[in-house]
Amino acid sequence: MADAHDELISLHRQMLLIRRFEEAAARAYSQGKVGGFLHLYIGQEASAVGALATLGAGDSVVGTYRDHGLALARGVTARACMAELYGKVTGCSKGLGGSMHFFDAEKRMLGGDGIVGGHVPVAAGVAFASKYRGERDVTLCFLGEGAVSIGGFHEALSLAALWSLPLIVIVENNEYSMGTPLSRTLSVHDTSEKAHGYGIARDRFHAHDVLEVKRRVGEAVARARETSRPTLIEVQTYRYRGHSMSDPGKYRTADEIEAAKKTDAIAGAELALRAAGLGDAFFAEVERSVDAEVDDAVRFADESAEPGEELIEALTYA
Amino acid sequence: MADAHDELISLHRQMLLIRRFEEAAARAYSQGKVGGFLHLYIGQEASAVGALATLGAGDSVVGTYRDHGLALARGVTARACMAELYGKVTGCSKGLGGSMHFFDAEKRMLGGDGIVGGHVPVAAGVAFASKYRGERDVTLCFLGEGAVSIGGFHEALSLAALWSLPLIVIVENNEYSMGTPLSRTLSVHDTSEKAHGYGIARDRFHAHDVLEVKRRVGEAVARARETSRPTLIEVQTYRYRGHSMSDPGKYRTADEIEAAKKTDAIAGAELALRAAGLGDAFFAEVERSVDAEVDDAVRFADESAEPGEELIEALTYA
Amino acid sequence: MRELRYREALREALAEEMERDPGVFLMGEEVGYYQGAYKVTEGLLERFGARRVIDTPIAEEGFAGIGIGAAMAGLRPVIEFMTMNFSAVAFDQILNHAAKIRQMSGGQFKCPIVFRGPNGAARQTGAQHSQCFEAFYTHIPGLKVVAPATPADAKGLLKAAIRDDNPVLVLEDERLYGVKGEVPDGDFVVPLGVSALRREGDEATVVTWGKMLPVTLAACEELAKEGVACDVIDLRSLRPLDLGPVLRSVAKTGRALVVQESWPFGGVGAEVVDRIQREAFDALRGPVLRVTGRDAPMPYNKHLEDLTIPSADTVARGVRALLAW
Amino acid sequence: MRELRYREALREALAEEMERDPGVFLMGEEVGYYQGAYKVTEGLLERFGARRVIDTPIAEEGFAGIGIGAAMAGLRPVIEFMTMNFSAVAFDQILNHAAKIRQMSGGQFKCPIVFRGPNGAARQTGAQHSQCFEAFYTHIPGLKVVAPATPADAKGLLKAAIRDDNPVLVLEDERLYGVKGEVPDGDFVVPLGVSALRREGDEATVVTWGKMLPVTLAACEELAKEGVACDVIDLRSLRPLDLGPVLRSVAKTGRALVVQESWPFGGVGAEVVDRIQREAFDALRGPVLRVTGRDAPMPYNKHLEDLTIPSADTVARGVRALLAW
Ligand SMILES: Cc1ncc(C[n+]2csc(CCOP(=O)(O)OP(=O)(O)O)c2C)c(N)n1
Ligand SMILES: Cc1ncc(C[n+]2csc(CCOP(=O)(O)OP(=O)(O)O)c2C)c(N)n1
Ligand SMILES: [Mg+2]
Ligand SMILES: [Mg+2]
Repeated sequence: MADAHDELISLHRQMLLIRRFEEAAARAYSQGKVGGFLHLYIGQEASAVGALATLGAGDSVVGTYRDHGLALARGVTARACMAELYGKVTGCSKGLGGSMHFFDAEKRMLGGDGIVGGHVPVAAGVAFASKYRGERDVTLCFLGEGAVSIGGFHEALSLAALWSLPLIVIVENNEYSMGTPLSRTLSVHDTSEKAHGYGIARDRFHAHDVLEVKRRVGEAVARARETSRPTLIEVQTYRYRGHSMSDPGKYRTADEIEAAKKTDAIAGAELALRAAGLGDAFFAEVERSVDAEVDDAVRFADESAEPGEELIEALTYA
Repeated sequence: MADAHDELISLHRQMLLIRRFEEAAARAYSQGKVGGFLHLYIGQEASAVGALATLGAGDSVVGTYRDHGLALARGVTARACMAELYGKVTGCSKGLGGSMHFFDAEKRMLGGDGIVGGHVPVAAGVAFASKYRGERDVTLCFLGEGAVSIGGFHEALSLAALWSLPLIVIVENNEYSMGTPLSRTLSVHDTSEKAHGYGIARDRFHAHDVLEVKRRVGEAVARARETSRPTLIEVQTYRYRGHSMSDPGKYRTADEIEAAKKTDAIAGAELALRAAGLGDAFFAEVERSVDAEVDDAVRFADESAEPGEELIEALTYA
Repeated sequence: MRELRYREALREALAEEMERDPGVFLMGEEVGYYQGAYKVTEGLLERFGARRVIDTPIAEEGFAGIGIGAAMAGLRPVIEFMTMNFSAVAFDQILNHAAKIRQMSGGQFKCPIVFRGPNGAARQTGAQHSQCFEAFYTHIPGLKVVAPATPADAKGLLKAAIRDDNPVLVLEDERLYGVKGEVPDGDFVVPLGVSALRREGDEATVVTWGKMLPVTLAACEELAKEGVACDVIDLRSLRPLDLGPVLRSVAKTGRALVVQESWPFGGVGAEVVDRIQREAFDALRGPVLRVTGRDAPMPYNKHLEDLTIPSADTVARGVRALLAW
Repeated sequence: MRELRYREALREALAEEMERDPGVFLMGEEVGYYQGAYKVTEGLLERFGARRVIDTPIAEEGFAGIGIGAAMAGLRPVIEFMTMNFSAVAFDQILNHAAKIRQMSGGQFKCPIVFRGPNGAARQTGAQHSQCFEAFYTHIPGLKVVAPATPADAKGLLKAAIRDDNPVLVLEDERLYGVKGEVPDGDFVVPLGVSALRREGDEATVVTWGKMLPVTLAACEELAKEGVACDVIDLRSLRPLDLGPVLRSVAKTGRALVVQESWPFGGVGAEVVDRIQREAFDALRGPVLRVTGRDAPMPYNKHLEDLTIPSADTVARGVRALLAW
């Protein structure tokens, strides 16, 4: 169990990094250093962190506009992420993408996409390429529960199922699509039930426990790697913040949010680690090191240069 | 049973009319009197005829490019249909629509659509309007099994299910999407299983017996009328002709087609009527009257005027 | 006359038309309980109820198509795209259904539907969320397209759009939603297809629409101080296009500049140039010029975004280039 | 040189590029077992196998997106739309993904993908099946668009498109598939962005592309008999657009006509007019004129369809209108 223990230490830190990173991003947004939309992942960290812990270097990840957690969990540096939010040329998309468009070719993070559902076929294409080449890599695609009504989701699943593509589609059900609760978005309660219509494997679980997320996503990843068969997974989660920074959040109560925080996965990981013998000093050190990493990222972003005008046309065509 | 008997007589004649009409259309096509695409419905007649026999005057029908049978079963005259194929101003779309775009406002036939899946949301909108107005009318939407992978189908079903729209979606599974058999189009065998993913009612049956089609579709129509709930139905059928007139049909054998004809619904209806006591004289008379109707339609189409040039702009905007 | 914000003017138009005609309903993402992503529809759910103010799932193709079907069945849907960018997933419905139903049915069905939402850049929302859609939609026969630049036009054109028997795209602007302006009282309707002279001057004719109107007016204000007075014409309707005032102005000035936020290749700007040079060739002292958005996806970085969208400065430079001819 | 049909030339390009580069694959409806709806891909399944010649279900958004993802991952997909009309349901993928991946990723990913299929009218296929898509796609920065008019260009431009590192739309034409022409032997590539002078004459410059080239050449043949000799320039690439030969010609003739099948509002024709009047103003004796498809959805009726698409007659009339100026 030493391995599981070490692993949880690592996953806990990753989750904490995402949270502190985004808290800093929110502050920077309020200071006008970050513009456009900013969709925070706070509350959902265990989903990306647990899921991505199953991947190898050759695997790929594709997500939505709510992509900071994904990028950080994938190992994109906090510096590159924060600099992107600041629109700097040192950002993971050279400051041209912004919050919704985090990319990292080396880490095989293929966006960050702003069109609901639009990235699911693209993710299927990345999975297609692995299979075409006879490689055993898999692709993880994240989307919100609000995205399962859109055509792109359906077409991508139809094709992934028919062609048996090594694609794991993870619906992060955070109960809201902007201000609309699931009950007014979907005629079914459990989005993973849609898998039956495509004849593919499904799973559904809470993201309270990051190790459980890893274990369950790991099953799908193994299936995809061994047999190249796709899986549809619903991860039940919750976002503590508004849809984006401009969301007044009137559609839910403070009580509801507080209730959700009771099963916070970072707190849960901390509890588990404390039960395994780690104490205040350890957690203080983690907090310190995470804060230092975030502070460094903020400083880096602040001090970095803006992209030059010549990039506008240079990046339009290859 | 006198009613059922009379009804079968009527349905048998409708099916025969569609078949003879389309045989005449195919001849006209070969003579160059009909242009563009011509997708014949021959073999599938029991589907439209049985399904539409359940409707009242206020109900609506929306279909694909394979729409002649639908229009005739809905009571659009053979004259108006044939004239449309001939591109004449007396056609059901004034000769501007052609084979794929049969419309009749009075009969509430709202196309005839050439974009696979594109008409399903439109049909849901017609159903929406009935519900919005508090009327009890229902809408029947026909599509091929090749259309269930496309986004429009999914989005329309998602919305119809969520909003409980009085829509019956009938997938005519004729085993081929152009030259592609179902097994290479879909990862599931039974398209009506998709209903589970939307939490709506489903049904699936063969179109060998037109009365059975009527009975089964009738259940869905009654449900939609009473409770405004949608249903997804797969009707198993077969087209005897190619996808369109230009299809060489190399993807299937003559034997396969002959085997399918063994359960021909027109022949089946004839057998049932013979068992009920009708004889050669009766059927000869039906053939004669149907032929006369088709001949009249051909003559009418041939003699009708072309639409005038002034219609081009006049029909672009209302 | 009252002062209203652009978004309030739109809201008034919606409310008045819903009051007037029970067949008018509103459908889109977050238009109801959330009060509208940009608060255009605030209060309408409370006033008209969930039957007529309908929150949708994210399924633009689906609900655009539902609007089209409902319009064919005699209702008058107003479909909100949260932003016009998301109309791209409903493109087929607009191109192949809304625009063609009337013609394909030999005139038996019409399609009185409005598609509305903010068009163009917001602020730093990046490549997928900053696009101008007028080039796409004006190209399509069967559609009408308007781009109100003022609160009064926002109200008047939206009302006209709802009453029109054809599909009409109403291209609003997030950057204009908070702008105030006078809006006439009462049942104020601005007919589709009538452009407006916004400023007068003899030196040059400047043609624009939407968010570029205030930018152009600011430029011309500056130019006036240098003694260069321009006619500024706001097209308002992009299809049908009313070039009467433009041609009259060019007959006077002999010089024309088109100012557009959208990408340069083709589109409304090129069409306006084509028609001016065709119908006022002899009046022209030099070529018709254009100031356009840069030919690139919108960058997120603020500085690069500013360089990509025309500013009062670039417009003024455009006018000076005209005069230098 | 051999004579090949346009469809055979396309097929040769596909086969040669698939031979050359194992990352090139073909995907679309009926491209494999059925041998292609219009037989462009005939024999390729047998030759390259089902791994590289892939029949798809009807899910254009899905398989366009799969192509884009595969391109980002380093493959070179060639996506066939059975006709360009069906690209409308994949519009978002092309506009918001293919065209923007490179920029949004700060240049880390590129998207070397070809979307190809027949564009424009077929014969009496009606409003939804007869559309020209060049106005939509040329407007979008990040895309390239070509429209080969001859078998040689069909081969050479398709090969260049497959080798290009950007998304390229190859607009073919059903009415040209059967047309024969000489195609150079060997690895024949026509660079993107180079237009071609097809016929010489001093009276007027006629600019066109795609199916309208043979129509225009026929018109100019007739006009030549009347003593009116025209330069005819085939743009071939619509984006990037090479107007060098056009401007050189206009400098000589002083008169220009653009001939396009597509709808008149905006689009490539208007862009060409805009650039000619801007860059050759002093050379022009009169306005640049256009002959276009009629501003209406395509009617099914044969006679009305003929009136909607430009013919050699209408082109000749256009040239005469130029000369009358
Ligand atoms: C096609 C499209 N339509 C609408 C939007 C606007 N939009 C962005 S996010 C969002 C809600 C998505 O909710 P969900 O899928 O549940 O994901 P979450 O934000 O909860 O992570 C909407 C409506 C969009 N980006 N794309
Ligand atoms: C969006 C779109 N893609 C492709 C086509 C071309 N197409 C027309 S019919 C057809 C096959 C449809 O098969 P199916 O849905 O089974 O209906 P059937 O023809 O068998 O009645 C195809 C691919 C189209 N019309 N629309
Ligand atoms: Mg959500
Ligand atoms: Mg079929």
